[in-house]
Amino acid sequence: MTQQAATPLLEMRDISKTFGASKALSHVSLTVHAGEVHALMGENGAGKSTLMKILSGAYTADPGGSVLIDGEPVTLGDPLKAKAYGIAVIYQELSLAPNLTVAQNMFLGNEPSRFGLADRAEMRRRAEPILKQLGISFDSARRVAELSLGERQMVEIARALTTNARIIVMDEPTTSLTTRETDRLFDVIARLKADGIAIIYISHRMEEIYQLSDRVSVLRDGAYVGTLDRDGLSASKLVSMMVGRDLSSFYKKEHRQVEGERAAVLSVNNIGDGKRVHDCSFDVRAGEVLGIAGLVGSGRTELARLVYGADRRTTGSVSLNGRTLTIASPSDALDAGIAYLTEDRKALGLFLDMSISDNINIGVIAEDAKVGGALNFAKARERASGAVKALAIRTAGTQINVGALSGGNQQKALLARLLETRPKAIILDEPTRGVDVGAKSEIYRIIDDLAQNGIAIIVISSDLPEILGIADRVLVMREGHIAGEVTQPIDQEAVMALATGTAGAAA
Amino acid sequence: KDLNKIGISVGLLGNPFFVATIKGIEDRAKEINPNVEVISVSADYDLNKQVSQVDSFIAAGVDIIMLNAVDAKAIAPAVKKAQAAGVVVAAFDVSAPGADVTVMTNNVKAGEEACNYIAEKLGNKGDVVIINGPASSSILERVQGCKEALGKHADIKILSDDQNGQGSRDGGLAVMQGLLTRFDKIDAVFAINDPTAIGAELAAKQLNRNEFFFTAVDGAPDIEKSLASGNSMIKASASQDPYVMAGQALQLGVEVLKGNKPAEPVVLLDPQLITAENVKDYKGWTAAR
Amino acid sequence: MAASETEQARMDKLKLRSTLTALGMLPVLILLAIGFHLLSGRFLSVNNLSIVMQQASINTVLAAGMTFVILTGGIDLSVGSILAASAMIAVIVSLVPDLGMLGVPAAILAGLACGFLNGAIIAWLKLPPFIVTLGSLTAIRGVARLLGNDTTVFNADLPFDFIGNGTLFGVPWLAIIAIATILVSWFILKRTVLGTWIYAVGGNSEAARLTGIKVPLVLLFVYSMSGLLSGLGGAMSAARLYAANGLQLGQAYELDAIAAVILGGTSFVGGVGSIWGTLIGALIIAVLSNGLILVGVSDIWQYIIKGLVIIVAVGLDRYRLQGLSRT
Amino acid sequence: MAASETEQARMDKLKLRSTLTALGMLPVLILLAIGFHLLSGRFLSVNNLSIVMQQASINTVLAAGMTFVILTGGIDLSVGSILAASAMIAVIVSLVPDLGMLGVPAAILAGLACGFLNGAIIAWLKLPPFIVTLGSLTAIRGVARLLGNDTTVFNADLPFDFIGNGTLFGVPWLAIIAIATILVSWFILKRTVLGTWIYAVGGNSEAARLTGIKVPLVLLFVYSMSGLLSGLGGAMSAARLYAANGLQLGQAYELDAIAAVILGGTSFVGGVGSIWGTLIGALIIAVLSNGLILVGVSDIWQYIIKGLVIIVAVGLDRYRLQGLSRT
Ligand SMILES: Nc1ncnc2c1ncn2[C@@H]1O[C@H](COP(=O)(O)OP(=O)(O)OP(=O)(O)O)[C@@H](O)[C@H]1O
Ligand SMILES: Nc1ncnc2c1ncn2[C@@H]1O[C@H](COP(=O)(O)OP(=O)(O)OP(=O)(O)O)[C@@H](O)[C@H]1O
Ligand SMILES: [Mg+2]
Ligand SMILES: [Mg+2]
Repeated sequence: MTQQAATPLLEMRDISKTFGASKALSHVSLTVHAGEVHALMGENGAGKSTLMKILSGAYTADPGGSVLIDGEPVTLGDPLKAKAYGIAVIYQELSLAPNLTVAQNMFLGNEPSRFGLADRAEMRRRAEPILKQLGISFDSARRVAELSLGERQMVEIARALTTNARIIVMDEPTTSLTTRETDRLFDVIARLKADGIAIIYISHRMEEIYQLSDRVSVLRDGAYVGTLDRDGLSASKLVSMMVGRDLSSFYKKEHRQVEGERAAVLSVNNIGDGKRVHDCSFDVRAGEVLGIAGLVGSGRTELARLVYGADRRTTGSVSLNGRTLTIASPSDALDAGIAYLTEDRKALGLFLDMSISDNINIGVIAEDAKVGGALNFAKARERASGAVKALAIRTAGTQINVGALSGGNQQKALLARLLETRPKAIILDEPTRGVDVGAKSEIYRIIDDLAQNGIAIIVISSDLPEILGIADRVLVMREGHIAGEVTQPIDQEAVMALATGTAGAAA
Repeated sequence: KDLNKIGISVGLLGNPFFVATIKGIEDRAKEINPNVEVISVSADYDLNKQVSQVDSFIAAGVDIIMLNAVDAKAIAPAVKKAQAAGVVVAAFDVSAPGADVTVMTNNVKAGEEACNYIAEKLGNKGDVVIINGPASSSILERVQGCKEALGKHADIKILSDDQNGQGSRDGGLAVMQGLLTRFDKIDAVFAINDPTAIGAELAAKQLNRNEFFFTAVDGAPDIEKSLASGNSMIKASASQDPYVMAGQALQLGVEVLKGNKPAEPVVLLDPQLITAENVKDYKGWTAAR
Repeated sequence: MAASETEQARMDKLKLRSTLTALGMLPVLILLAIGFHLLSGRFLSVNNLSIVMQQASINTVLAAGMTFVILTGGIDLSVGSILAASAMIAVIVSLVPDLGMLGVPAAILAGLACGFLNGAIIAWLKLPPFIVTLGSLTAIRGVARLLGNDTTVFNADLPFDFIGNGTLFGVPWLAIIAIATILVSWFILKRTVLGTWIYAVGGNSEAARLTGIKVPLVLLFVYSMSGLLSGLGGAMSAARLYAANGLQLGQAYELDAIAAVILGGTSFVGGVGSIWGTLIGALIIAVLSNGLILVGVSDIWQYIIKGLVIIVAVGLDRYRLQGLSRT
Repeated sequence: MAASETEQARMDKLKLRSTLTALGMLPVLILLAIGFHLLSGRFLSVNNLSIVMQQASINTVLAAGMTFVILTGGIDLSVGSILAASAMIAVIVSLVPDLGMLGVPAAILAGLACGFLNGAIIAWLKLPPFIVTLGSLTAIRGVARLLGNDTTVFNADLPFDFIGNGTLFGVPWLAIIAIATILVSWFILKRTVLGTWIYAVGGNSEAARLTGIKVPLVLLFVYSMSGLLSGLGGAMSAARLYAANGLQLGQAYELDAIAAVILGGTSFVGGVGSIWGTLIGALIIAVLSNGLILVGVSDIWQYIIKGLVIIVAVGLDRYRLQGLSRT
C-alpha cells in the first residue's frame, strides 16, 4: 500500500439491499483508503454492482447500514448527492445516451455553462486532454450511437475523469477493451492513485487484479467474505473465496488432440461492406477454434455481422462445406447452419421480459411446432431443462424471466439458444464478456465440447489471454482488414504487433 | 360581376343533409353559368378550420362563399373579412351574422312542431325525454322550441334533457340504452335529429320497450322510409328541405353579386311535419328535381 | 442451501406479481361496477350488463387488434377509418339482392386489405407506424366517404342484422363475437409460435432479427390482423345501426382502442402485455360511459369524470404493483 | 496516415448526413409549393403565402411544444383540449372591462397550469404519458365546455385582435409568434444545458438519472412547456376568431401537431429530432390543406391525397437517408 491515512476515505458499514423478496446484499462492509486501488471480486450475481450502485446513489440501501466519508456519516439518496461527495462511477451496463455526442455524454449532468447556456467550446476544450490521456482517437463530436462497444466503454471511462472525483468506481471497465486500451487505462489509474484518489475496481480478469490492486475484497452470495492484502494474494485463494471450491484447469483445449487435416467448413471470401470492413478472407475447419483478435473498433464485430447476414455486405461471398450460400439475413445464415453469439447480450441478444425457456427455444419453436403453428410446450420444456443441465445454468426454474439471471448465466442461456439450432459453424463474439471465473471456465468447456463434435468455431475476443488459451489459430484485424494470421505456437507479441501495425504489412 | 367560382363550406360533409345542400347549390349554379367551378369542403365542426377555408376561398378568388357556419356567432369576423375582399357571403341552414343573405329553417319552429305533436298525442300529459346533441345554434333552437311547446302543459314532465347523442345513430343508440335502463316508463322521446331518433329506436327495439314513440327533426331519407313502413316507433319528423334552402341561398347571393340587395336578407323556411299519413306526399332530400 | 431458499422466495414473489399483473385492472372494473350500482340502483341488472357488453364489443374487437400491434411496439391509428370503410362496404353489399349476407365477409376482407397495406409499408419500407397509419387514417377516411358518395347508406332489412341486435341464449351476438375475438387472440398470442415471435419482436426487435425471426412478416401479420378486426368491427357496426356513414363513423375510435390496450397494462414500448388486460380495459371504458348515463351525470361532467377516472385507475394500478416491479 | 484519411472521409460523410437530416423534408415542401403553384396559378402569391403562414401558425406553436415532449420519448394528447380551455379563458377575460388585454396572459397561464398538472402526474407518479394525457384530453375538454356553459363565447371588440388578424411590416402577427416560438424552442433545445438534458432523457433516461440529471424536473418542464404553448395557441385562436367554443375548438389538433413533429423527422422513441423539422412538418400540412383547396380538389379527394402525400413524403425522406444510416 502506498499511503494509508488514519481515517479511511470511505467506509461502508452493514449495507443490505433487498429487491422484492431477494436479498442482493446482506450486512456488507467495505473500507477504502485514499490512494489505493481496492479490487472487488465475486461471482456473477454476488452483489458487487449493487453495492457500488448504493455508493453512487442509484439505489438506496435498506435501513440499518451507514456510509462514512472521511469518517463523517453521509446520506447518499440520489446520484447528484453522491456526485457532490466526489464519487464517480463507471457503470457496468453502459449508461450513455446514444443520441448525444461523446463530449456531451462526458459532461452530462455536469455541463460547462454560463447562465444555463451550454458552453460547447469549453466542453471540447476540457474533453480533449482527457481523451488524449486515454489514447482515444475518435472525435469527441461523434455520436455515441456510431461507436463500437469498446469505444463506448472508453467514453464511459472518460466521463468518470471529467469530475474531480475522490472516489472512482470502475465496474468491469475493460470487458470490451483489448490489451492496448487496458494498458492506457492502467496508466491513468496509476496517475490517479498518485494523486490520492481511491479506486474501487471490479473485474473478472484475474491478471488485472494482480497487476493493479492494493487490496482485494470478496463477496459471495451478497455477503462479505474477506479482504486480502496484495502480499497474500493468490489465485487459488481468491477463487476458493469467491466460489467456495477449487477450479482446476481453466482453459480447456482437449479437442486439439483429435485435430487432423480436416476440410474447411466455413469459408469467407473477400467479404466487405465498403465502410468498416474490407476484403476479408478466411477459412475455419471442422473442430477448429479460430480466434479473431484486434484493437477496439478494428471491425471484428462488423466482420462477424457481415458473415451472419446481420448487415448488408457489398463484396465477397460465404460458403459452407464448399457450397456458396446466399445470405441476405440472419435467418438465411441460421438455415444454412451458421450461428452468431452477439457481444451485446442485453441489447442485441436476450428478450429480457421473456422466460429462460422462451429465450432458449425461440430459435427452434417453429421447427418443434405442432400443426397450425401451435406451440409444443412439452418439447420446449424438455429442451430448456436439457440445456440448463448441459450448460450448468444456475436458475430456480426455466419459467422465470431471463432478466433475473446473473450475467454469466444469461450468457449461457444465450449460448444455449444457438446450440439448439445445431449449427455447423458458430461465431462467438466476446463469449465471456462480464462473466465470472466459474462460468468462464464452463463456457470454455462448452466451446471445447463443440469443437470435439466437429463444429467450426470462431471466437472474437478482446481478452488476449483468453484467445491464446483456447484458439488454435488467430486472425488479427486492423482497421477493417485482416492484418495477418498467427499460428501455433501463438505468441502474444506477434498478435499485438499485427494489431497495432508495428510489424508486417496490412492486408 | 359574373358567377364563375363558388366556395362552399359546410359543418360536416358526411351528413346527407349537407350533400343535399351542395347538390341544390350546384344545380342552381349550373343554371346560371354551366361552366361554374364549385369547391365544397367540410369544416368538420371546427371553427378554426372553417375560418382557414374562408381564407383559402378568398385566395382562390371565389365570387360567392356559401357558408354553413360552424358557429352562428363566432363566424362573424370571417364573414366580414370575406366581404372586405369583395366576396359575397350567403349563409344557409345556420345564420351567420353580417352575411349578405341567409336562408335557413326555422329551427325553433321545428322543435315546436315536433313537440306539439308529442303533447297532442299524449293528451298533454306524460313523461318526455329529450335526447340532446352537440351544442350548435340549430340544435339549441330545436330544444328551445320543444321545451316551449311542452312547457305549456303542466302535466308534461321532462325526465332528461342533458344527454348528448352526438347527433348520430351510434350516439343515439348508446344514450337511449342508458336512458331506458334508467327510466322504467317513458311516454315520448324527442330526438334533435333523425339519426339520433333512429339510433334510439334501435335501442328500444332491442330492449323490447314500446310504451313510447319518437319525434325528430330533419326528414332524412332513412326516416322517410321508416315512416312509410308504418310500424316504426318514430311518428313524426319536422322536415327541412336542404336542397331548396341552399339553392335559394345561392340565387339570392347571385342577386347580391349583381348588385341587387334583397329587401329581407334573412329568409326563414318553415319546416313541414311529416308523419306516417302524409309521408307519401313528401319530396325527400334525394328526390330528383 | 441459502441461495436456493431465497431463489424460492423470489419465485413466489414473481408468481404473485404475474398474477397481480394478469389481474390488472379487474379490481378497478369491479369497484366501478359496484359504485355505479349503488348510485343508480340499476347498473347490475342482467339487462344493463348485456347493454354494457354490447357497447364494449366493437371497441373490444378493435382493441384486440391494437393489442397485437402495440405488443410489437407499433401503433395503428387507422382502425376508425378502416371500420368506417368496411361498414360502408358491408351495407352496400347487403343491398345486393340475394347476396346480402356477403356483406360481412366483404367488410372483413376490405379491412384485411387495408391492414395488409399498412403492414406492407411499415414492414418493408420501414416507415414509422405512426405516420403510415396517420396517413391511412386520412386516406381511408376519404375512400370511405367516396364509397357512399358522402351520404349515409342504410338498409332497413339488413340480412345480417341479428349480429347487431340478436342474442344467443340471452347473450348478445356482438358480445359473443367480441369474446370469441379475445379467445382467438389469446390463443395466437400465448399458444402459437407466431405469438411468441410477436412478443419477441416487441421485446427486442433487433435481437429477434438476429435470432432469425422474420420481423417483417410478423409486422405484416399484426397490422393485417388489426385491419381484419377493424373490418369485423365495421360489419358489427353496420349490423348494429343498419347503416353506415363514411365520414362520421369511427371517428376517434383509435383513441378508445389504444386506451383499452394501455389501461389493460400492455406496454407502449412493446413486448409486455396480455389480451385479458385489453378486455378489461375495454369493459372499463364501456362501464364508465354507460354508468355515467345511468347515474344521470350531464354530458359535460361525463367528460371530466371519465378523464379523471382513467388517470386514477392507472395510478391505482401503478400503486398496486409498486414494490413488486423491478425498475 | 491512412487512418486519419478515412477518419476525414467519415467526418465528411457525417456532416453531409447531418445536413441532410436537418434539411429533412424541405425538398418535399418546396416540391409541393411549386406543384400547387403550377396547378392553381395562385399559390405563390404574397397574399396566399401569408394565408398559409397564418394557417400553419397555431399548429406550429402546438407542434413546437409537442417536439419537446416527443424528444423525451413522451406524448401529449391533451393539446387540443388545453387550447380550447385557454381560448375560452382568453375570450372570457377579454370581456372584463379595461382588463381585456389580460386575456392573453390568462390563457397562457391556464395552459401552463394544465401542462404542469400533466407533467406532475407523469414525472412524479410515473404514469404513462399516453394515458395521463388521454385522461386530461377528456377532462380538460369537459372543463372547457363548463367554462362557457357549453356555448360559444364571443367578443367582437377583442382588445388583442391584432394578434389574430393584424400584420407587422406585412407579416401576420400569428406567423411572427409562430416563428418566435420556433426560435425560442431552438434556443432552449440547442443552446442551453436544459436542452441537452431533454435530449439525454429521451436518449437514455436511466443514464440521465445516473449522471444526476433530475429526470422528473425535465419531464415537468417539457409538459409544462407543451401546456404553455397550447395556452398560447388558445390565445392565438381566440384572437383569430374573436370567439371560442369549448366543445368544437381544437378537436383532433393533437394528431396534426404530432404529425408535424414526426414528419419533421423527430423520432417517436425520443432523443432524436430538431425543431426546424417540426416547422417544416407544420408548413407541409398547411400547404397541403390550402393548396388542395386552391386547386379545387373535392373534399373527399383532399383526404385521400393528404393521406398519401404524408406517407410518400416520409417514404422519400427515408429513401434519401438510406445508405447513410446504419440500423
Ligand atoms: N434491480 C434489480 N432488481 C432485482 N434484483 C436485482 C436487481 N439488480 C440486481 N439484482 C440481483 O441482485 C443480485 C446481485 O446483482 P449484482 O448485479 O450486484 O451482481 P454482480 O456481483 O455485479 O454480478 P456481475 O459480476 O454479473 O456483474 C443478483 O442476484 C441480481 O439478480
Ligand atoms: N452504427 C455505427 N455507425 C458508424 N460507425 C460504426 C457503427 N458501429 C460501429 N462503427 C465503427 O465501426 C468500426 C468497427 O466497429 P466494430 O464494432 O466492428 O469493432 P470491434 O472490433 O468489434 O470493436 P469492439 O472491441 O469495440 O467491439 C469502429 O470504428 C466503429 O466506430
Ligand atoms: Mg456487476
Ligand atoms: Mg466487437
